[in-house]
Amino acid sequence: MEAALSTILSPIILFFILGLVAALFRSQMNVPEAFAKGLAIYLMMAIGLKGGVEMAKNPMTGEIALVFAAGIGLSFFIPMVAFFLLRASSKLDITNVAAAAAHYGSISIVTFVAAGEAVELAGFQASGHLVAVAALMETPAIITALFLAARYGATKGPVAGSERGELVREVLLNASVVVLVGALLIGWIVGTEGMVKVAPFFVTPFQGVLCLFLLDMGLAAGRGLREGWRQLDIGTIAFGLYMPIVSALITATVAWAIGMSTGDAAILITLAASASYIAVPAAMRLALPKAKPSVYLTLSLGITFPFNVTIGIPFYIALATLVTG
Amino acid sequence: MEAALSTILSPIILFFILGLVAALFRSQMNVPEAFAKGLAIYLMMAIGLKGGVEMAKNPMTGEIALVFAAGIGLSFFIPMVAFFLLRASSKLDITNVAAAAAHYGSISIVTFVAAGEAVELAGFQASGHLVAVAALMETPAIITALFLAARYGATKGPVAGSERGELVREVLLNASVVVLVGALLIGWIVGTEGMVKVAPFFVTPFQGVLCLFLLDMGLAAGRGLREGWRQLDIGTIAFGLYMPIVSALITATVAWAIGMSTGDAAILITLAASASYIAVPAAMRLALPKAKPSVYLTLSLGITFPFNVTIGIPFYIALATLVTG
Amino acid sequence: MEAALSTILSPIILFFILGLVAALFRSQMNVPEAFAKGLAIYLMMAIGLKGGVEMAKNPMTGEIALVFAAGIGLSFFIPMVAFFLLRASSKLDITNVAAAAAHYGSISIVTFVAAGEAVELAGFQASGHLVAVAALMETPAIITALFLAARYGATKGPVAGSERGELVREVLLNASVVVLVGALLIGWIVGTEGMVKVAPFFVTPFQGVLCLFLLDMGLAAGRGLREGWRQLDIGTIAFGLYMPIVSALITATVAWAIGMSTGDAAILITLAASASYIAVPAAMRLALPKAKPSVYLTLSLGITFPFNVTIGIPFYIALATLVTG
Amino acid sequence: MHTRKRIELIIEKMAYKRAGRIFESVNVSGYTVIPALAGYGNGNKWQRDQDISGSRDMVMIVSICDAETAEKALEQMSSLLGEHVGVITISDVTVMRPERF
Amino acid sequence: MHTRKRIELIIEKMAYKRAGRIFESVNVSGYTVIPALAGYGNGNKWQRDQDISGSRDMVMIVSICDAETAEKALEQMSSLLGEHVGVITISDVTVMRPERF
Amino acid sequence: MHTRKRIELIIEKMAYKRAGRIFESVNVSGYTVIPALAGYGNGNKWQRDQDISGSRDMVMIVSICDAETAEKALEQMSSLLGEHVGVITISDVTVMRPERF
Ligand SMILES: Nc1ncnc2c1ncn2[C@@H]1O[C@H](COP(=O)(O)O)[C@@H](O)[C@H]1O
Ligand SMILES: Nc1ncnc2c1ncn2[C@@H]1O[C@H](COP(=O)(O)O)[C@@H](O)[C@H]1O
Ligand SMILES: Nc1ncnc2c1ncn2[C@@H]1O[C@H](COP(=O)(O)O)[C@@H](O)[C@H]1O
Ligand code: NA
Ligand code: NA
Ligand code: NA
Repeated sequence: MEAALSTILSPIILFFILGLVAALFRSQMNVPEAFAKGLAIYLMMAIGLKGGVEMAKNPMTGEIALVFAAGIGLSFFIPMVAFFLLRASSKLDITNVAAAAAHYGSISIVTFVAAGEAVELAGFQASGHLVAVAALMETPAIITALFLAARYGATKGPVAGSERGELVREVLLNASVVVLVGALLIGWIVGTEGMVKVAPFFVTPFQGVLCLFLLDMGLAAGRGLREGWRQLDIGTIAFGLYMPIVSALITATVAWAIGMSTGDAAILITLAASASYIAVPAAMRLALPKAKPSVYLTLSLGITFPFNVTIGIPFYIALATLVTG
Repeated sequence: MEAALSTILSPIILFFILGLVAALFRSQMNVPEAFAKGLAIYLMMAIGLKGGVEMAKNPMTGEIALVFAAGIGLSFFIPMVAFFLLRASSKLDITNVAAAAAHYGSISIVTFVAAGEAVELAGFQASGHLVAVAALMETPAIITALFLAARYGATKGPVAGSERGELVREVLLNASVVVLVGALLIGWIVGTEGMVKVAPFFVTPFQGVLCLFLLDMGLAAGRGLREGWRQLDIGTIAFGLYMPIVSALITATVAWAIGMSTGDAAILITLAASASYIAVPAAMRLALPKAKPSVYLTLSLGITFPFNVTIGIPFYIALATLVTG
Repeated sequence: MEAALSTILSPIILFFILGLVAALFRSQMNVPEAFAKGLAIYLMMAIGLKGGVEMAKNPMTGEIALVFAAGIGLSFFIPMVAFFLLRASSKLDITNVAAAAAHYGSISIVTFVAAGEAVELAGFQASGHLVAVAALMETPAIITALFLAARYGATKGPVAGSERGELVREVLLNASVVVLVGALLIGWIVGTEGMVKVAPFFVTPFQGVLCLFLLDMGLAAGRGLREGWRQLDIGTIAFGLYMPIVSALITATVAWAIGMSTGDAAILITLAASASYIAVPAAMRLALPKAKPSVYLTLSLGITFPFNVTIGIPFYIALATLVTG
Repeated sequence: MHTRKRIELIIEKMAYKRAGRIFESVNVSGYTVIPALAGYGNGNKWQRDQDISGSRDMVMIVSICDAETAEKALEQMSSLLGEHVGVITISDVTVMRPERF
Repeated sequence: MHTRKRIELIIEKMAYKRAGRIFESVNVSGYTVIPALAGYGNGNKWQRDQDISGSRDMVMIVSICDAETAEKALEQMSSLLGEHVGVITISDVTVMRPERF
Repeated sequence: MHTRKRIELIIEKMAYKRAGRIFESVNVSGYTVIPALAGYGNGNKWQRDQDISGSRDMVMIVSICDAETAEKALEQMSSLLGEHVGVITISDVTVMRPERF
């Protein structure tokens, strides 16, 4: 409870709420796209470096290999659950359901960071390897979703003008995969010493940059929420709220089964419960162009993201404490 | 005198002068709009947070309430003075006069920050509450100006395609009001402790970011000056120089009357003497589209802003010392 | 050897390689243009300030005046060498040869910074005056190249719509000259004391920002390389590799003749060996519009820049040690 | 192949939502707003990256619609163009799926 | 003065490379892609600076070519427009150096 | 409803001020410059966010004017297009307030 309160009252979350409220009141303010994208690259570099340095300190163990496998497995599996639940609870067609499912199997790196902060505040420790897990969980979900879409007849042959490898490049070499994995490797190579010179840029101001970034996320979430409310049926909206909990429960079971530490479990649960709003939407425009961004973006950015960042994370930490305690 | 010199010789002002000179020599260099806007949001967050933390330390007193009232009152009143003076001294039509008047009643947040630096350098202290005063002074001027425009027959009914609330949203929920007020509240909620983690981003590098921002302001001011010189009559140009002094004198009287501290008085005088160049121009495009940006932007950005930042502020500090000494 | 390895393994170079590799694998990721341009302005401010502060500490001597003269002389002279070598080794027409020559006489400020880091790592010291030398070496090369183009009949009268002074403004008042020279002067005026307040922005995080910037440079270089490989003949590609070495050898001789310190010599050699990819391309679009960007950009950005940043710099330091030892 | 109208409205960026509402009120099937970078009119110039306030920015709005809708849009737009700076033109274009517009 | 065709395709940004490949396959001499800022269609609106994913962004592709090439492009494009959101129009224009197109 | 000309010039960004001066010299009432994002011509491609120098960027300049002015602009522009990369087209448009152009 106290942990929840101190999460909510951190400047980072307060700036998120500021953006959310401003957008709900229809403020026209925005953070320019080019600036926000630049910040996003900074954040991924910082996260990757930090994780890489941690990984260099703590060598890979069998236990961690299990977490890797769990992460990848969850990213493959969760879209199936999401697919059947959303099909049952909404009136959306197969294409939209498959596209939304892909988002929920993949992850949100900002939610990951917010969870990292909250976990530390709650007095737990998460290992650096989880950055790698996050990177690995970005894409498998897309494969499952496309498989389901094909299986249920929602895809045709390749679209006119499409090129072999175009989708694979978009999925495996998008900015977040390249920068996250690259920075992770670099952090791992240079280690603690190598970080000294770049820490004043990538470590010290990190939390502050996050405030600015979350202001923008709040604005985006608020706008998504306002639009979504008008356009989505109640079953779809409900999915945005119960799906993260379903993923969290599945993941908590896995974390319990493989005996993770509390900190790591809290992060893995959050990753599973989070939904993508940059990498997967881009992939969906190419792979399932008939799926509507207004559906999947409203769900992941307008409903699930705010839910996770405010209520979800404290709950996931509690859940992790329960299953690992 | 020495204070004036050390103000002029600070890196911040020197970068402003660099931009000004480059633009006067017709350099084509520019700071990309998206980047400059991002920096502006950063600055407002930083200013708001700082003010909020200060406010949390020093509770609201009757004295401060008086300053709030004075600020709001001045923002309502100064446009009237500006309106009649500009009408008398220039050949501009009513619409342009009203639009320019709105700019002079509102404030420039960068001038506010520059004054804050100079006041500190001069050995005085200004209270954090003045950030709130700045935010409160942004909009009343617009109301007065629109009232005057209507009174003198310069406005018709609503423009085709306009929407109820559109102007109110632009005026009350523009980026600078949202971010400034929001960050102020957040600073006030989290207090000194909460700031620790974000200070390396919002406090330590602040002065440096200001250098970059003022380089851009210098470029904008220089371009405004070059254009304005060709297009504006001498009466209009003169207004850009004497109006800040008129506002300063009015405000000095008020500061003396309510017995403000020297630091606070210097800041309030500067706020009153400064003119808006972002929020009010946007509002004027919606409310008085017939008013020409080349008039009001040249005045506020090309003439008054450079005047204030170089000569004005040291003078306002001297004035404040005089009336509060 | 060890120095070379530690250069390669610095985070800065590793991020460059990350970008390069991502682009070679056809990743579509990019750093938004507006953000990259903003960072470039930051870097030039930081470099200029640092150099200016150093200059204030170490007064101008006859020795340094010689280095200034050498830098200017090299920028005038190297394009001639480049012109005749490229004419001999490639099938390009005069216009393209002259345009490419201009790039090699001018300099790359990022290569300069990378060399500064490497020189320090190798245990040498370079003087702050070299920032001024870098700024002075940006433009003479353009004059030589235009002279050669005219001499060999590759230019006609002024293009329709062109304006007197347009080219001179582009060349002498472009962003990098204005910001570099301006910041140098400002650093020189404010000195060490004046820098205290802005150092947390311009000094401490500098290396980190460089990582982000070099990621973008790596992406640009990788794309240049991929395109160039298809379009340029082998003689042209070879020029991109041997020309920096030729310039380095010429400059090493000069450095030996005027008796420079090892650190200064390493930097001057690197400047001479580096090729412009922002200021000169812009000037060439105006002055020699028939020259193809795909030729000169591939050479300077796709071939010479990666060569210098990885292999070149360690070699130039070794060369400097040799001639000044 | 069928003929439809292409409306092109060059107007102040700050007023583009007003223009959009007018387009919506006459029931166009859609429109697309394109940012401008610089411009010249009546001896005055503006340039996007050189105006910190953005208050001189212009946009171009393009809408494909049928002749009747175009005429209605034009009528409604004339009062907006009495207040805001702008230029509106109409031209003939060939489209593929005429029922869409 | 000679008459040629101007193709204007308003299409999702994420699909512009697909459209480009189609243009290239019918051998247009060139095309230019212009970013949009905002748009409206079927009751839905989008705005560039307000969508963090960029997945609703549109662009306008303009290509000047001869009538025959234009027709081929149109044919090929119809299947792309069956999948992706887009509007394609063709109009007559006068050009200076007709051999270029 | 009156007929006027719409000039559309796609040209290198670095040369747009030269084109602008030519437009001004023939006394057009105005023009608007629109940035491009990417392009293709003669087998070569460029893309804005992928070229750090910006030296391959293109823009589109649109000017509405009368037939006579359009012809003059075209003549003057041909020498600019002999040096810089660009494509110029003219088409007929209907305008509302013909005296403006
Ligand atoms: N004839 C025209 N053709 C294209 N754009 C124009 C024209 N006239 C004006 N504009 C645009 O409208 C803006 C304002 O024009 P004005 O109202 O003449 O000051 C200019 O800066 C141009 O961007
Ligand atoms: N008739 C039209 N004219 C111009 N642009 C359109 C038109 N219809 C749709 N668009 C563009 O295509 C986008 C998607 O439209 P829609 O498929 O109708 O949702 C809109 O946001 C506009 O940018
Ligand atoms: N036929 C065309 N239609 C539209 N834009 C073109 C055309 N040809 C060339 N362009 C534009 O001009 C640029 C340079 O073309 P080029 O001179 O053919 O290399 C291309 O990248 C396009 O942006
Ligand atoms: Na997930
Ligand atoms: Na004021
Ligand atoms: Na060189």
